[in-house]
Amino acid sequence: MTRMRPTVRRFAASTAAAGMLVLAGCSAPATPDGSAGGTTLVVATSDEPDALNPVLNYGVDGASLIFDGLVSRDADNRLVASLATALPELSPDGRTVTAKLRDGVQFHDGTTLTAPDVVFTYQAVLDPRVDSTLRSDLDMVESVTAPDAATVVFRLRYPYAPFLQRLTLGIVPARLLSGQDINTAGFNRKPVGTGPYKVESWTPGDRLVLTANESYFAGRPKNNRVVVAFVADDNVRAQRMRAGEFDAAELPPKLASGFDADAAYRVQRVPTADYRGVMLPTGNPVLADPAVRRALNLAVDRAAMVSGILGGAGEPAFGPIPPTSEFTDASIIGKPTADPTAAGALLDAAGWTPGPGGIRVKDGRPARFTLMYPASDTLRKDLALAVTADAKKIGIGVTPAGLTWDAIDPRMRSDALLMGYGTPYDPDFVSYKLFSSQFAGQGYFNPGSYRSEVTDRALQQGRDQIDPNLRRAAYARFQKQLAADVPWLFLTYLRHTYVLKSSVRGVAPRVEAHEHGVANSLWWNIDTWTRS
Amino acid sequence: MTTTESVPAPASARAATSRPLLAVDGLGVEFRLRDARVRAVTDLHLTVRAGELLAVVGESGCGKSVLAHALLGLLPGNATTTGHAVLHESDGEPVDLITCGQRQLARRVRGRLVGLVPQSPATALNPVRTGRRLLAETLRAHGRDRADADQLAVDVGLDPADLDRYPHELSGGMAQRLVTALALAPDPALLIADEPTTGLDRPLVDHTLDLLRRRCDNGAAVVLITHDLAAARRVADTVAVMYASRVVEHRDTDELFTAPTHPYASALLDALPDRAFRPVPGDPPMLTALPPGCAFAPRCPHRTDTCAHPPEPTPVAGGGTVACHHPIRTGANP
Amino acid sequence: MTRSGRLAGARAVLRRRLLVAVPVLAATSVGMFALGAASPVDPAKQYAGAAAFTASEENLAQLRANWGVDDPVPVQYLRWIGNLVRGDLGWSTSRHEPVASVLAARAGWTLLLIGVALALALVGSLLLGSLAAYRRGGLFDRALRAGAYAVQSMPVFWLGLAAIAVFALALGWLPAGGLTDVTATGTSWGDVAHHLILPVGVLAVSQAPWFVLFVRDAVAESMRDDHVLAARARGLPGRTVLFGHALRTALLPFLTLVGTHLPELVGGAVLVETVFSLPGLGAVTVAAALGSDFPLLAAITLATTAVVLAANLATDLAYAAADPRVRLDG
Amino acid sequence: MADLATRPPLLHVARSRLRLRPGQTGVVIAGLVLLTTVAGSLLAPLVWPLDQSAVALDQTRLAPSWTHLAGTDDLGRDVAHRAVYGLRVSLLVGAVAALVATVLGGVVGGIAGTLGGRVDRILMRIVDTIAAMPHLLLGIFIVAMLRPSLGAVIASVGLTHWLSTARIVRSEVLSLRNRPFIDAAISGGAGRLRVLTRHLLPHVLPRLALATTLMIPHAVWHETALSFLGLGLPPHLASLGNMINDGQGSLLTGAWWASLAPGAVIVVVTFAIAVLAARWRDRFDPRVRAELHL
Repeated sequence: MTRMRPTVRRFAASTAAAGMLVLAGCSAPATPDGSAGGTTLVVATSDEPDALNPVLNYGVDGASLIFDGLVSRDADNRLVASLATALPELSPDGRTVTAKLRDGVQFHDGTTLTAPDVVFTYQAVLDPRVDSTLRSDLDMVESVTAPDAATVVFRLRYPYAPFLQRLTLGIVPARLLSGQDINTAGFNRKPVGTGPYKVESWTPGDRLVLTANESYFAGRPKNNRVVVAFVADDNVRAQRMRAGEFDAAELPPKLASGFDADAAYRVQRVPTADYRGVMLPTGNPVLADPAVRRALNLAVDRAAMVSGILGGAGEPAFGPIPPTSEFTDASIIGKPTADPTAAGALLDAAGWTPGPGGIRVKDGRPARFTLMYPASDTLRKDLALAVTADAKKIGIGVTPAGLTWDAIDPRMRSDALLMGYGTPYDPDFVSYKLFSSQFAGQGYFNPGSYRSEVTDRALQQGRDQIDPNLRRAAYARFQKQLAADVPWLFLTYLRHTYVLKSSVRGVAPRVEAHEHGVANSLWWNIDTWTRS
Repeated sequence: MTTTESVPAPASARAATSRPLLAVDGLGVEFRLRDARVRAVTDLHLTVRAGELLAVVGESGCGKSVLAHALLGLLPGNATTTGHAVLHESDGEPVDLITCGQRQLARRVRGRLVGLVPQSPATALNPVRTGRRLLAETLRAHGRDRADADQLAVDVGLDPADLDRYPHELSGGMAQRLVTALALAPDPALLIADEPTTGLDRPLVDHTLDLLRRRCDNGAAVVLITHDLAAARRVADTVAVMYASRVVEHRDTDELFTAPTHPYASALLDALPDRAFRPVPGDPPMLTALPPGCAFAPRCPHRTDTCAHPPEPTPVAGGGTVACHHPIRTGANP
Repeated sequence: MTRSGRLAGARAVLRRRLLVAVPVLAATSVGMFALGAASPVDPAKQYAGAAAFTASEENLAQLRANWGVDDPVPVQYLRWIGNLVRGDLGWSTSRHEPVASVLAARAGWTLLLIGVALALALVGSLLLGSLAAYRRGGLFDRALRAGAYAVQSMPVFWLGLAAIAVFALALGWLPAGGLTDVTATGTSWGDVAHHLILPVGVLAVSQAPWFVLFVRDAVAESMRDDHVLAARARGLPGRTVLFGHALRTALLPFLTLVGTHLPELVGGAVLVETVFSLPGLGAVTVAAALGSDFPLLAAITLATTAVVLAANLATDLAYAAADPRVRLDG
Repeated sequence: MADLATRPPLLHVARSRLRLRPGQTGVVIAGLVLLTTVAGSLLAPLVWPLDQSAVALDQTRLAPSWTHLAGTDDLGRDVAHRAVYGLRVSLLVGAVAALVATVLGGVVGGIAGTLGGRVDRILMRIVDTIAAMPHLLLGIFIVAMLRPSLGAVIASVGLTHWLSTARIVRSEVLSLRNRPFIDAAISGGAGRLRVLTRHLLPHVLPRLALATTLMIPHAVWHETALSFLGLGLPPHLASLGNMINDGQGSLLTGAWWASLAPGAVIVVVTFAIAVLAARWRDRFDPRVRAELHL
């Protein structure tokens, strides 16, 4: 079927549709398979979730296909009501949020969604016995209560501007999970939600088969089934895409570009907030010198990385807030190409003089540091090597080290690390923990122990203020301070690249986050996709 | 060698009138080793007539068994053969066993025309098959009824019940009789028996020898390879004495035993317990380093300078040949 | 020896082997656990996985308490081995599901891959090796030996890549990976077979040289055995001599070789599964190693060892069954 | 006779090897190939230095040409240049790992052979059991627990490859123990350790040297497989396994050459060693001599 020529397929589809009309007129609904609205769509990704349970970190930013949150996001990443009847209201003191539930929403097993389900979901995340790593994100929640079956009230410990953004978490049915050990519940493999698709089967390492939820509250999906194929290997995924097995697949930029010339495919390069950069720890004697950090910032050739490593699918990055965000500050954007002369002048001025082997020296200390990267990540390896090569040109010796995460862990205070993060939803989300001195030296949050009073204040204001203009000003100060201090060497924003069959209709790319897989990928709205 | 036709075979009293079945003519076998060449058979001439029992005798390592394997085309890949060995089948084309190729040998010759009772029966039996299965397989391959197995066993003096044992469960004598039965199964025109009496006690030796003799009396031919001179004397019509890859004397049995002409044959006879019981002096030469002339010369009491040249087989009075520059004259050594 | 006597002997061998294997396996498990305990890897972080990046210290401390990873090592070992004996293989931190269900879902495919590849390699090598031995030193023999040495020199994953490049990419005859067509609703055997041709072929070809060379040498040598020469001298047809006599006796040591070669085959299967992205144990093993998933790795290693030991025992018993000379006194 | 018995067999080996006959051209070619590749890769830092972390983002994925004999990879690095160093890295890792395995196997085999009895039985049972563990799986387990690194790879190879050495040494020691000169030493009052070091070791050493040499290709394979799985050396290092792993991605975008050269290097070196080892075995295998049935 997949290899059928377009004309033939269109003919087959229209005949089937005509048949449907006739049948629909005189009998009960026929089996939808093969009908115009009854296609099976196949998408492929490398990221397989560990468990299909929002409490255990599945699809927490919404678009999880199986679950719905109180709110969700549209194609422009604006919040819209989902299970809630309208966007929940924040009380004037910023510490109470009340949500009214939509009427008559049913879980896939036919039971009705009520406020206690919502309460259960959030309380499960907050329950210390549950291995949910979302807990630290919901730190501000003091209590969740259900005054009646259709109302949920969140009480916060402190005012938190972007709290509504946290309400995308999918709601699970309390009935199926209460009293169980959520960490190991069978629900995690065969979940029940309210979303557009029901889980038909999940073969770990192979595929997740979803079928349309006929009674989805926002309207039945325009297709019948969705198969998510898990293919960890990029090359195999590309090969199988080429063989026509998938309607859409995420591929590394270089492999995706192989489909550019083929009219049967369409390549989508989706802008993201997903950045890569080098965390420069202040605990390193060489990197502690701001001059070295600034010189590196000038010396890296971001344009070459975008073209040579990302195959053009990316943008140079100069800060943690993506250019697509309303909070971005254009003044920090520098030259995309390297400026070794300016970098050299900076180092000269700071007293780093050329030494033996082309490595600069200051006070008898050679300008050398180790750059760690996770060994299993090819992209980060490539970027680390590119940084190494650029640094060498200005007399800074970088030793790349490919390690596992647990080997990287204890060394982050003193060795540089190629990291990646980023979310488009709110500037507070990742940056607060990454650059606030409160989190200095705490795990992966601020491993380099970057401390700046200006930054701390700006981040806190961005969180406390509800007024968007005040927030924007605060984040502008934040970005400028980072650009001056260079605690991170921001390199590139990625574009997530997807290859689609040209026949697929209804695709609406939106700015993506660092984390994307089954949920929150190009197919966030796959329930509206069709094939022409 | 041009002397082939002129060399008369010993005129056996018992088989003088029958036609020649096998004519071996200038047969040579050489093995290539990594760092040496071994001549195992050199310029060998023999004739075997139907109904004749030829005994080939000699010390071990003189090339007797190689001769047997050469006639059956079973030499390993590093062996090269020269000469001819033509087998005259009673009803069919003559076959040259040396040149006819493996296909012919496998289809026509082995088993049916030339049978072999192999040396060392303990290793010559497939360890994972019972005697009955081996016999049945052989009978079937030659179009005979597998039920003949019991009769064959009886013929060679084996209890048919023993056929159901595995080779490692058989005694040496039982194994010897089993391999004999296997060789007899296709009823070959020429049977080569390579040391068929080793490991047998006296009555069984006699039984086996009688069996071979009976085959000859029924018109088949037998080549008995043995180092047992007494056995040869008991049943053989003619005897060929081999020394260091060559046949040094080939004569009628009685004549050889009464008046050997080759010094080696004479020495061998002297080693018999019922004679002088005096071992042949010295050691046989290595086949890798044969002297250019007469191989026996270094051990020979009669050697002269002429022995440095290889002696040709020459006729002896009364039939047969001897290859010696100084043959012992009849009557000179009464 | 009577049949029942041989059976009793087999039972005795089985008992004696188990008596030895169980303590040794237990000792091995202690060694493996000690290595795991000495490992600098933090199981709590392994459990949290990618989410560890956004998890707080208390979060991780709670995870540690939940999983009891702060108990003394002997306590942990006894708990682990106790659970193991009771059939609870533990919880896989990299797959976030019970180890037993990982094994159950995937071992079948690996066994299928290994089984079919082994069968193919055996049949192929017996046939080719025997033919080469029959015409020893001939063109076929020389070509086969050269080919075997060449293939023996190729890493199996490189061979796999080459096979993909040729048969999947250049010629487009066969799928490059996966187990079934992705839109297939169920597991159709025809579909699986189509997907397994390349991986099975690559694994079989990569393992075949050892077998081919062994068979070739053993049969060549066996062709010079007295009893084979005797069989030829009896005028038995070439096929009977080769397969009924020469191969038959050469097969006996071959059985042992197959047994000792099994671990090699398992290693090859891991690599082949990785190259062809098959959902077998190989892929999870690598993922588990990257995630330092001790329970899963230990279970897979111990389970394969037990299977190999059992297979070795089976080949020994088969040897004894096939060779009347062998007595089963252990 | 005692004189003959005490002479190390390797001397005979060396002496007889030098005589060359026409049928040995293959061996000569294999030897030369091995010698040049190994020597070339070992001497490479002197003549053709490589910056392991250098990249050239403007020269990515160039097809083989005269400037880049085996093309360039995804990061614009010369594949031929890195293949030479890949062999070097893999050989060094292989040699060290083989040495570790030999020492470990030597100690275990020596103890088993010298002490004999129950110790011997227990040690050999353990050897048998570990032999039943798939090398690669055990190696993966070791690497995973020690975390992928150079040391972990060496430990992984060393801990999985000592079994054959242990068996060789044990049987060698056992056979030597029955020789008269050992009896003489023991009855002369020499201690166990002294007998082991002064009398047994010199005999076993040549065998050990040979075993170590023959183990190197296995060690290289093991390292390559681990690196290919992403569990070996740091991925930016030019090792043969890393290069094939990298090249896997290039295969689909048409840059087939990126995995060709490193694979070919492995094949050529292993093949050469296999040819030499096969000839070696032919020479000293008594079965081949027994071909003549007289």
